[in-house]
Amino acid sequence: MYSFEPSDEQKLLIETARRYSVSDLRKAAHDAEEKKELPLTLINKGWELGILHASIPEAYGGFGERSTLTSALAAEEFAYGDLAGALAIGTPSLFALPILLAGSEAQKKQYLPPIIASDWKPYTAALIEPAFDFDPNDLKTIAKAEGGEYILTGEKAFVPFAAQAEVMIVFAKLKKETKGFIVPKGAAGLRVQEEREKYMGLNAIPFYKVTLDGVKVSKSDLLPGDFAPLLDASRVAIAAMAVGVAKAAFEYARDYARERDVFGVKVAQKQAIAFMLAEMATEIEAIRLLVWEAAWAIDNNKEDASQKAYLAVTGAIDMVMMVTDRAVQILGGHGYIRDHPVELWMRNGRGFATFTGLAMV
Amino acid sequence: MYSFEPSDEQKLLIETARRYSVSDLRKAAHDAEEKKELPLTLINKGWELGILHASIPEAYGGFGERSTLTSALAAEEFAYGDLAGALAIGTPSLFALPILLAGSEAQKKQYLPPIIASDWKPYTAALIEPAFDFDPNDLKTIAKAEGGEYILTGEKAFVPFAAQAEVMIVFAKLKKETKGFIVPKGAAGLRVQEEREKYMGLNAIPFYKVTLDGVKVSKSDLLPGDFAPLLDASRVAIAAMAVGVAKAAFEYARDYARERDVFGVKVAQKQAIAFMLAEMATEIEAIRLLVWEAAWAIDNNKEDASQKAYLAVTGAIDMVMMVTDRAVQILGGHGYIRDHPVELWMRNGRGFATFTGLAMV
Amino acid sequence: MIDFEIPEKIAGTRLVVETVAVNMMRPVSRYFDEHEHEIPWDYINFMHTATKAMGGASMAPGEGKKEGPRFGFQRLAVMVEMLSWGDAGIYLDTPGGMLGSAAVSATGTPEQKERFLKRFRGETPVFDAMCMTEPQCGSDTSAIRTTGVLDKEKNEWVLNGEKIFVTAGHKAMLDSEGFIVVWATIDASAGRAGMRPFVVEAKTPGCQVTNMEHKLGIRASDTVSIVLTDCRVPFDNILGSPEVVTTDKATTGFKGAMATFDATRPIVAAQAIGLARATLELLKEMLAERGVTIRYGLPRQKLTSIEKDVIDMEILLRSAWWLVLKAVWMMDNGKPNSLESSMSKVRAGDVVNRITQKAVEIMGPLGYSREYLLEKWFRDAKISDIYEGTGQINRLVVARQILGYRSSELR
Amino acid sequence: MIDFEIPEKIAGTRLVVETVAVNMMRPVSRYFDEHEHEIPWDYINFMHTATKAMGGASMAPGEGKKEGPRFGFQRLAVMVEMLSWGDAGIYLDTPGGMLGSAAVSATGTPEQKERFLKRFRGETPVFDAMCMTEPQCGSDTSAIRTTGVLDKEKNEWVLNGEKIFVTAGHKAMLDSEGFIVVWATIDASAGRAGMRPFVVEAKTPGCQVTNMEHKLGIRASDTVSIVLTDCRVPFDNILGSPEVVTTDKATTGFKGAMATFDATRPIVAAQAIGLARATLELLKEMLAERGVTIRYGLPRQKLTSIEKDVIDMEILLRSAWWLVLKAVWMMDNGKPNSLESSMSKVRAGDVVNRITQKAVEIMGPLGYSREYLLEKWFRDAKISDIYEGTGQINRLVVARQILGYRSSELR
Repeated sequence: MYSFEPSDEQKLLIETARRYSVSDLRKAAHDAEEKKELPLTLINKGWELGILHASIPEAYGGFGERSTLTSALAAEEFAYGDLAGALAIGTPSLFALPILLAGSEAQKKQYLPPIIASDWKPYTAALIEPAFDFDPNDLKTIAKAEGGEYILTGEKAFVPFAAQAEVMIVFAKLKKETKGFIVPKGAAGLRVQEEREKYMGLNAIPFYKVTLDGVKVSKSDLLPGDFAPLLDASRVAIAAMAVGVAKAAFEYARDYARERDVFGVKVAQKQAIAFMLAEMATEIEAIRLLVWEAAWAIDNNKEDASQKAYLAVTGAIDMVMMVTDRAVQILGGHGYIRDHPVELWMRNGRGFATFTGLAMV
Repeated sequence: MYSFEPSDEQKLLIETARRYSVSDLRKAAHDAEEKKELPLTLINKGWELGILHASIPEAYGGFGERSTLTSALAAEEFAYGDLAGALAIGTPSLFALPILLAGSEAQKKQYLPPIIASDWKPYTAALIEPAFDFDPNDLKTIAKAEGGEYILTGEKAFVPFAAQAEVMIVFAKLKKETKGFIVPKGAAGLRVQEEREKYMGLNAIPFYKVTLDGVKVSKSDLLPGDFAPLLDASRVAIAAMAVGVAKAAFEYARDYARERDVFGVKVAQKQAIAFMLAEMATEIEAIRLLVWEAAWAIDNNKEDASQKAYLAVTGAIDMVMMVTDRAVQILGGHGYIRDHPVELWMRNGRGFATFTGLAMV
Repeated sequence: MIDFEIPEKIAGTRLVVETVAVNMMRPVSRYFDEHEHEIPWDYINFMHTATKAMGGASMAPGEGKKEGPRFGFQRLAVMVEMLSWGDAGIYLDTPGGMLGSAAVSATGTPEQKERFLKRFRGETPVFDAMCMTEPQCGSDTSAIRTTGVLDKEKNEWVLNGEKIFVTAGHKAMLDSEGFIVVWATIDASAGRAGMRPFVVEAKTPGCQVTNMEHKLGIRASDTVSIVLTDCRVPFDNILGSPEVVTTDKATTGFKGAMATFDATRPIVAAQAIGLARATLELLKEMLAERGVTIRYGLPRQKLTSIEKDVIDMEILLRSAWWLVLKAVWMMDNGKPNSLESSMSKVRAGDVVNRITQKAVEIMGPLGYSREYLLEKWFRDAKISDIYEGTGQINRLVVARQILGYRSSELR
Repeated sequence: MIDFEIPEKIAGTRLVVETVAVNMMRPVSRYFDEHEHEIPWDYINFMHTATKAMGGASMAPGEGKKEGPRFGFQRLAVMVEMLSWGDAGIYLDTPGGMLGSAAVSATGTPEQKERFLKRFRGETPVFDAMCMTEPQCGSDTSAIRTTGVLDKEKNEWVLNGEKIFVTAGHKAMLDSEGFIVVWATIDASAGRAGMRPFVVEAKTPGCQVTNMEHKLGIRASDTVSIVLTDCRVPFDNILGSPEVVTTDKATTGFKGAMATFDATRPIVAAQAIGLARATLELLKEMLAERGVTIRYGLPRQKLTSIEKDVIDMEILLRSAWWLVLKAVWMMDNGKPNSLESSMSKVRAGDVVNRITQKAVEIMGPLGYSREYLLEKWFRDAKISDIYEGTGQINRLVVARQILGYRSSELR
């Protein structure tokens, strides 16, 4: 039966997440971006809200059952505060959720409980590759089965906290499929580039290039499960975060336009601006529903969940670019300076086209 | 040296063409579309302005030298009045210009003088094929050399006046190239479908499907020259006409918006409408310059003339759709009824994506 | 609890309506497009009989039971989407209460409802229509000039004026014993507060259908002009209070119409969506027949231009449809939905035009040809961004809502 | 006679400037982006020397000879396009008269021109700047609050107010013996008619650079705030008449600025085009290195998504460039070009943003990375739709021109 209202439990979570997001993440965002570092206490505070914990069954130390939809709602709220913060808090999920969704029983038992029990720690995963046409289903990083082991070779980019993480999941192409492999820090042939990568946005997060030069992985470190659910979960997460960033930019521009005078009226009283805002709001709401639908389809094992997740993230990529661009435009000269957050949101906005793999719900 | 001003001669032509276009073509357009027929006297009057004649050298009965740019200027003006009328007047050019540009000396001598000397007569050409991905450089109509003759086989659509024309040029793929072949009425294997084709617009022009079932053509009826200049000439013609149609729609919507009251002011005084009009005007002018550039490049034998013609028509296709759609939108309910010409322009507007081959300058 | 599953009851209705669309509409789509002003009686009679058989007088949601989940507007949206998928023009010929009845339902007394609406339960199909627009006013309904003057002696209202763009007006007044709802001012000095809807029944002297429009699309639906010349209707044919109260914010007379819009805009949006879905489905079908299938899941960098277009169309279509469903779901659940209602209309109007325009382009000469329905749907689509509030008017409504502006603050 | 051939003289200049762009700008693009507020003196000194060597004080068109074809603004547009192709931020550091000098040239007396402009012909590079925007007013220049009061005793103007978003203000006032042109009102009751530009020279007491902005892009260019506190300038530093005449249409004081816009908007547009061209060229290069070439001439149905995008970019870029050239050609030929000038700005602002945004998207992680310049150009691009009139302001100007409205009729 159609319903477009989160449950009471979800509403509570949304509120909690938003409170943290607005009071903590948003306030720290500008300095974090400029200083290229997020305070660990800040991340930990977000971690303690327990979004990942709620996705992990009690058997593995968590206290819940995974709901893609619920997590997506939280992801939107976090990203509404600050995208870098949201991604950083969620980085351990890049490791934990693949284990949960595609790992063996032994892997789950080994890895999940300590992650959940401890403070935030930089577990991570390497999916993205430095190719313009990067395709998660057709990786250039290759895994070859050889005498009871796998040999991984290739290059990864955009790996968050790679230098800090004790262990990561590396995705590689095994025969024709994308598969995850657990690779510990210091594995022979694994090289994390010393210098951090530099991107247009997300400077608060340390990203690294990672090269795999014949890294040997034991059979037991292959995640046996399929990649598709992982990709779906990442697409939904990224799409939800795009909605969050867009909402932040829209609201900021709306409030600015309502406050500021031009030609004797408020900026927002000009049809050209008012219509831009109306279209932004409509677009955000439309894509939000698409994201919810995809998350719901995953949770309900719908056959076309993958397609829905793909449509959601594809729509979100365009939506967030349009909305954040317009937000800067509405602020005019003020939008162009880094005293206001809209220029950062616009830089983040463009990045969503390549962010799949940086979050998972 | 850059200049964006037509010569005095061209200005005179533009004015003459516009006078005819507004006083004759535009006035007849609605009834012609509804009754599905253009009065022959109307076409003849346009023919007598001598646009084609000016493109044909004196040696073949004309009185000029071909200027793609000048003809494009005229094409815009004609289409500004009525696209169907503009295309009908130009239909003999579909036959004459390929002869001029790609024909042998003998062909020119045989065909051009009588066309020029007489009243408007339905000479025509068959290029377009009924395929969604119709590609003039990769035709499905095939010409095979066989014992001193060519055998043509295939299907053509959108052939204007095919049933009325005494002779037409059929374009077909010979080895890997598109080539023109002169095919007279009644040739064995040539079938002009009895019933006229029905399209969304251009109902005033009789279009026909034409099938070629092993039509034999003698060697001397092959146009020896290249197809590229013909395609370029058609693309520029269609692009110029798109500008004409767009200009008509823009001006009509502008005048309507300036006349009509809404909420105590004129419709045009609403920013939302005024901005739409500003963008329409800008878009038209931008594409017009692209069309001029392409025509100029052809006339000056620039190497990249073909690419410019391609860019011009591609840009024109989107521009004219945008402008005619908005014109209807600005008129609102009035735009949706056939008492106003904007709905016809919108139907024409969408057609430009498939019109290449229906005009040539 | 967020849920995207169609309620079972509606799913059943949808299946039935799909059968109608496939069998009664599609086969005659082209015919009625080419024969403007002919009336698809087969469809009309069938729908009348079917609706009666299902115990209703129209597709519109009734008062219904007050307990348990309510689906009325959701069901209506799903039905309209499917009928418009069948044929957007013929759909507008569906008998039984449309906009006129909605006004009666929204603002009429029980006596009026009985008197005016019972005709829809009769043996033959009956139509109604809403008369709002006038020659000098389009979106600006405050500029209405039609007057209603009370003749106290005879206790009758005397209506004078001209209305245009009346959908189904011919069928309401000449082809059935229907009625029109005419908006007129009973006190010009009061502005919108002085405006009232009046019911004018078929065959009322002084009410004349003067013109049938020739249109770009939806040609199976009649659009007429109506002239009222000293047209007399009983005192009780006024909907709402005959007293004009002008307080600061009072536009009471107008409220009815506005409330109606919150209900009808998503329905018009649903209509746009049905047409858009038909287009996208046919496009994909025609492409598949020609060996082009769409590869979902690839990065854009690996897609063909057609694939990218089709995928973008899917995104537009689905997201717009959820906006519509959210708006009617709110309606059913008594939540104020002015914002969502206008949002759904804005987006659906955009979406159906972008999809139909692109589809015709992609299919080249086949798209432009009247051998296929794509070109018809391109023409039908355009009305969705015009009637029941143009895209511009609905953007204004959305903007006012998100900015918290009254109409005087954002014009 | 319509002609799209670049005049030979300009072609020569273009080649020279290209060398500068390739050798002096591109190699340091990334450095000055990453080191905000550092000044590219190498480029500045080179340009100063080169301009002097070519006999001029700045790139701007001089009075020149009155006979024969004039190319001044066409040459300028071509040069600016190429310099911005080199680096849009560093270009803004070009010494010699920019907007401030343009105002002096447009409205100054011969004495003023000599006094203020001769500094550009000196040994060291000098900068100027225009101060229009204030904290409370963006596009709405009629809301300027900075005041200019005449102290008759000392025959000096006393300026008070705050200006923001002053491009190159730091270089004009602190890094060289330059000047700024400050717009202030000498009669607040007269509205725009009471507004006048004043020249304030470097080191004038009471004039302080208070803030240097951190920006999204064009970081090699300084953008400052300037506070005027009882800042005294000689009587003769006012540009235009010190008398305020208010007639019906009189906004005389303002006319100067507006006339300047007709000349400067296409130049800002040219800047956008240079950046857009750089982006498209690099995009095609990067794609080609990865085996993707663009097939021109095919129907859209046969194109890949990337091919379609690139082809559309070419169309946008070329058509916008011709609009720019037409606007400056009109300028050179003494034709009124307010419409064309604003059109070119509208379109160039759109085009550069669409192209840079799409290019970053197409190149995926490489587009987003600071290893390549695409992401920088994305950031640099956005200013083009904001300064020298936002896209919205320029749409207003275009709309007024095509509708024949005065600003009171279309706000």
